[in-house]
Amino acid sequence: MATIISNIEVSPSVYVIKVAGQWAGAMGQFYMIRHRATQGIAITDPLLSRPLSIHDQGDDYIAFLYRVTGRGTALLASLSVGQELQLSGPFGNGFPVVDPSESVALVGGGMGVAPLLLAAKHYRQADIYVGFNHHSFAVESFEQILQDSQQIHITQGQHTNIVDIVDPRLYSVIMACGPAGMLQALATKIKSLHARTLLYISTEKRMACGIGACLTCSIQTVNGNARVCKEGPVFTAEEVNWNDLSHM
Amino acid sequence: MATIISNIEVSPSVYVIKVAGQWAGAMGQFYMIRHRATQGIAITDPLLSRPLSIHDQGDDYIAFLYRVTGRGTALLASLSVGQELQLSGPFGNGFPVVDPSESVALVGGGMGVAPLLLAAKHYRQADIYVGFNHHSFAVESFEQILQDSQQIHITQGQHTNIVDIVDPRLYSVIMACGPAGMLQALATKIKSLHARTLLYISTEKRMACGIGACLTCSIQTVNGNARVCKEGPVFTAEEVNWNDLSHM
Amino acid sequence: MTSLICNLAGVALRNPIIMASGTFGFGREYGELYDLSILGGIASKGLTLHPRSGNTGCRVQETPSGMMNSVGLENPGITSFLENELDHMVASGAVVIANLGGAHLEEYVTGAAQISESCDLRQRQGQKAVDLLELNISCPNVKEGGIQFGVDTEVARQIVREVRQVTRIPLIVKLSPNAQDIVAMAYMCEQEGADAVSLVNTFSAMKIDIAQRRSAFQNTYAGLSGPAIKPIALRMVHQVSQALSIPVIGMGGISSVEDMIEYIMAGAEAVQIGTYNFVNLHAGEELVSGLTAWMEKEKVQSLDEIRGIV
Amino acid sequence: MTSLICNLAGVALRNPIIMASGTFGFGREYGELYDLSILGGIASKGLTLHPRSGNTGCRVQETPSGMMNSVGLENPGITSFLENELDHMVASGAVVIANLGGAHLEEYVTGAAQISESCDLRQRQGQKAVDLLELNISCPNVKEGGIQFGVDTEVARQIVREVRQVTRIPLIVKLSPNAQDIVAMAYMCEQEGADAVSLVNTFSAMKIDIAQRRSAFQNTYAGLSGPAIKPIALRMVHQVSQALSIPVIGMGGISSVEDMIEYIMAGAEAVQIGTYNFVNLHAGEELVSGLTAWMEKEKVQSLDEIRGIV
Ligand SMILES: Cc1cc2nc3c(=O)[nH]c(=O)nc-3n(C[C@H](O)[C@H](O)[C@H](O)COP(=O)(O)OP(=O)(O)OC[C@H]3O[C@@H](n4cnc5c(N)ncnc54)[C@H](O)[C@@H]3O)c2cc1C
Ligand SMILES: Cc1cc2nc3c(=O)[nH]c(=O)nc-3n(C[C@H](O)[C@H](O)[C@H](O)COP(=O)(O)OP(=O)(O)OC[C@H]3O[C@@H](n4cnc5c(N)ncnc54)[C@H](O)[C@@H]3O)c2cc1C
Ligand SMILES: Cc1cc2nc3c(=O)[nH]c(=O)nc-3n(C[C@H](O)[C@H](O)[C@H](O)COP(=O)(O)O)c2cc1C
Ligand SMILES: Cc1cc2nc3c(=O)[nH]c(=O)nc-3n(C[C@H](O)[C@H](O)[C@H](O)COP(=O)(O)O)c2cc1C
Ligand code: FES
Ligand code: FES
Repeated sequence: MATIISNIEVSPSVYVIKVAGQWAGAMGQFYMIRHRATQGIAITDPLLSRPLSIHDQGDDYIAFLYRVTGRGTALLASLSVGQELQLSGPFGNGFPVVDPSESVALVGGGMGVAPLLLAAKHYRQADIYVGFNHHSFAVESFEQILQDSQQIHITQGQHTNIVDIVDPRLYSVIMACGPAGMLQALATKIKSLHARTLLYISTEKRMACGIGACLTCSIQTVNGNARVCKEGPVFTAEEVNWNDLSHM
Repeated sequence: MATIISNIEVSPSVYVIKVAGQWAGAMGQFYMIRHRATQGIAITDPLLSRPLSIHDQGDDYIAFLYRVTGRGTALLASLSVGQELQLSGPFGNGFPVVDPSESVALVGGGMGVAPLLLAAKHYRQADIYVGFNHHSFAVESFEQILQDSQQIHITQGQHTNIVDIVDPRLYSVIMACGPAGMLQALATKIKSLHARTLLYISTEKRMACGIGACLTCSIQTVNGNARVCKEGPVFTAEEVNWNDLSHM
Repeated sequence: MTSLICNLAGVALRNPIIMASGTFGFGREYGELYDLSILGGIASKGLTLHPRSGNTGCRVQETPSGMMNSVGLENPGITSFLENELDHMVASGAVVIANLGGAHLEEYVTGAAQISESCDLRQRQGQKAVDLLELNISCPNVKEGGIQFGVDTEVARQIVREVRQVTRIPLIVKLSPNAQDIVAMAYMCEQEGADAVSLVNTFSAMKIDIAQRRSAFQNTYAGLSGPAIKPIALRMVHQVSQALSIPVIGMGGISSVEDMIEYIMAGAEAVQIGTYNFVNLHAGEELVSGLTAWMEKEKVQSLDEIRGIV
Repeated sequence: MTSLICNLAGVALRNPIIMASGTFGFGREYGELYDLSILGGIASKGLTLHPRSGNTGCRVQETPSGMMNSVGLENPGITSFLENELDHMVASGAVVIANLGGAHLEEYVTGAAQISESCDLRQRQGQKAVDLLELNISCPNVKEGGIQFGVDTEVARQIVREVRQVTRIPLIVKLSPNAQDIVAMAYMCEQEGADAVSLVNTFSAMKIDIAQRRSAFQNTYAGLSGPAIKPIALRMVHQVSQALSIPVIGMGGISSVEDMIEYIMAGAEAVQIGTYNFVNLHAGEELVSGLTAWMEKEKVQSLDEIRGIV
């Protein structure tokens, strides 16, 4: 159990929740989060934990950036400071640590920005591209850690697309997170420009256990099935089956 | 939905919860209470509402005195000021309004004191007998409304029994609430002393609807089945079947 | 204009929302809370030929997202229903469904005949009567040692056949999810002339009071209802809808507009609301207005557009 | 001294707590979280003769107090299990149960024979092997158009009989709650020489994605598990325990020590924990220590004192 330090709406229906404690985890990894009303009272609805990427970490806290999309996240948003959460993790492979000589871009669409903050803290030189359909969020957090304000590029509104403003030829490695359609568009752009960029994508799939035991999060890859929670959530664009990724 | 004004532990595992609003209800009636985490999020566990007697009422609040005995009451105890509850009521018949010339006693055992406060507010001249196995609670609330401190009699501890200190011959009407065993002991005492006291008891039975539609709270009476939530919870000792009352 | 009207064996319902038997009494109590005429229909508490006082001991237990009940068909009997409750139900303005139980074959048949004759008489006198008869075949057969009638298709066939013969009131047969083969059971009802089937009744289930080291219910088993059962009930409604040409009334755990839509998309002509009436005393009115709102938002003009689409 | 030891067909388990097939992989992942040797047993992910990649599309949906899965028996196949997983499972120290599935009769029989031969060989070489074989008869029979083997007693009889002939490994038959008559099914298993039965597997259930107007699962139906089903599963375990003389392993929704006690009081020799492993990744260790604590508090020295007491 972990105590909530803050739970703030940073944009309509988008929250940052901070939980006390020293929590392990690397960029691109996630936690399984469950709301138990009170220690010792077993509440069976909602039943399953929800996967949320690590958004930020400090010596005495961990933070998640989440959007209210259903019952679990709505419940999460209803919690106040001092209440408790069940956190398990960190799980998943996370984003790769590449050689400092590589030129890296981080590309996020919507909630896809969540895991990129930790990546930006690691890749301080990386260019950052973030796109929002409606309101933006988390942008200041990126700005605070960047060495140069020129590093961050933002699109906003339904008629612009973050992929349009990324020139993959400038980067040897791109790490991206966002809707499956956006990720595929980025992969297609790399291909059509004959760029030699290596694209890593963070994928999503419904999960039950989060640790690799239940096989409910399997996706098809060129090497056979892979578990998003264990071999993923980060895969290279080359290995995934885009059709399969569009199913939740 | 109703907002919680306060929720205070007044004795180990015993709480008084105050809810804002002008709520109807008479002595001995009850409300069905359900904890919905947040407006609009349907949580199906726990599913059913819990019946709680009206403990106290004011112009802008209603109060319930409850003991944590299971999941529903534990959840209730975990709620904080500002959170919301679903309240439906008032339900049930409540304690009778008898002629001011009658000499009335109110007898409560343990949580059975809960509905008696409102009755004491009505019967200002009544003698009050309250017994507790362990810690006492709510006693000051009674003291505050009494005209004479001699009116209240208390027993405390597992070796004393509130029934022992009630002399039913002094009263033409007794209204009592508490464990079935205690109520039956009181009825037996009245009989064995050949007292002509009319004994009203407030009964408990598991409920689903609280309004008389589901028949899960039926008990046997001399007039056939009766619904604790509708014809009750207050019955005369004469009409109930003690055997049946001991089943929850 | 969106229309919610639905049709069960020639009986038009204002909307497909029916209050389930045993969860709505005869409508009196809920009628104090809201106007019942907005409902599609009301199924009466299960009736038996003679009054029954029901089961002793504990009658209800909460389970994870569900509840178990062992009311044991407490009811005033058919005669009292006809005399004291029917007028009131008719006056509610909703379609009136009489739910009929029984402990043996003759009880069902005699009960159906009594309701039927009394209703014929009322109609000759120009009074409205029972619109639909819902035959609850889940009752334990006391003559056969308590086995449920609704488990074995051939045992149930006899009841459906004989009841069908004694009444012209449109007949719904209410199926038990404990049936060995619910599709065969439903198909039998269609063959025997039922006008519709409704499903599901409660699931046979158990809860043990570990402190007392005995079943929480005196009858050992009791009936499970509520959201917990919805996924299983929905599957059954889907299977039965695929196999039948008469209308199917779906129920089991419905607690939201979305739940109703699932049942309708699975093929249900109408739905029944049971346990949710306890969780939300205003369930009926909220679901009726919620369904209208949903249809307007989704630009669905008639439920026929989505019925059985899955 | 309280003793939790329990006995399944001559195999002694440290305690009656077994991790259910498909919810614990081959133990590797949970083995990183706690010491598996404290467990009574571990049932492997369902194995088939050949590797299977499982179902496409959505594989899990949450339901009220439950979940539905449509993993579709994704597994590495028996050969890979024997080569890559069995040693690791044996090393865990818990009793090893191989769970066997199949899409048609021959697949079951060939699979059972392969496991059996390989285990005989291991034993001749002094290596520990599979302790118990758990035959999952709930798989859809692809040759018969997808009907579940475990629904009809006589269809299932053939599998149990033929598998029994090819293996001397103690045989548990895992029953489907979708069986037409679960008591008859269980009794058949006893007649055909099964050493134990386990129940229940998941309930056939449905969830409709109303926005997409189609089933949430590509296979239309999927399997319901978790606390929602516990009351029904417990009733089935009670019924089967009353009818059989071989041990019964109970499961379905167990999420607490009290739930385990209910199953044991209903007659179960051992219990399996499925979905709760997902809800609480430390379920296994917490339930083992919780059961010991409960027995001490209640002064129950052996579970035999309470087994089948209801
Ligand atoms: C590895 C990973 C990391 C994620 N990181 C974040 C993050 O940092 N911020 C954020 O806002 N969201 C993130 N998501 C998505 C997030 O898990 C879902 O939005 C959330 O589970 C929805 O829960 P709900 O109860 O509100 O929705 P409901 O629709 O009520 O949930 C029902 C069930 O479906 C599952 N589900 C629904 N949508 C998703 C989804 N998109 N992905 C996975 N499961 C889903 C739920 O977990 C639950 O089991 C991540 C998903 C994955 C797989
Ligand atoms: C008319 C009436 C008035 C009551 N007034 C009060 C009061 O003022 N203060 C107070 O502390 N308690 C009162 N009770 C008892 C109170 O309703 C239960 O203690 C409470 O429902 C327990 O809920 P739980 O979830 O904590 O327990 P659990 O055991 O987890 O509840 C499981 C189910 O059993 C029911 N249940 C369990 N115990 C009782 C019980 N004693 N009576 C009725 N249902 C029960 C619950 O409502 C629930 O449906 C009253 C009961 C009735 C019938
Ligand atoms: C307390 C209670 C009493 C019931 N009594 C009857 C009955 O008399 N006749 C009947 O056919 N069904 C009866 N039912 C079953 C319901 O009508 C309905 O089929 C079942 O509860 C499933 O729907 P639900 O999950 O929406 O409650 C009863 C259900 C409950 C909960
Ligand atoms: C994700 C998942 C996968 C499962 N896979 C199998 C399987 O391969 N073989 C099997 O016999 N049972 C399988 N089951 C059924 C469980 O072993 C168990 O019988 C069922 O889930 C009921 O128990 P529970 O309610 O504790 O989960 C699976 C269950 C789940 C949830
Ligand atoms: S969520 Fe269980 S294997 Fe990935
Ligand atoms: S609780 Fe439903 S009739 Fe009393």
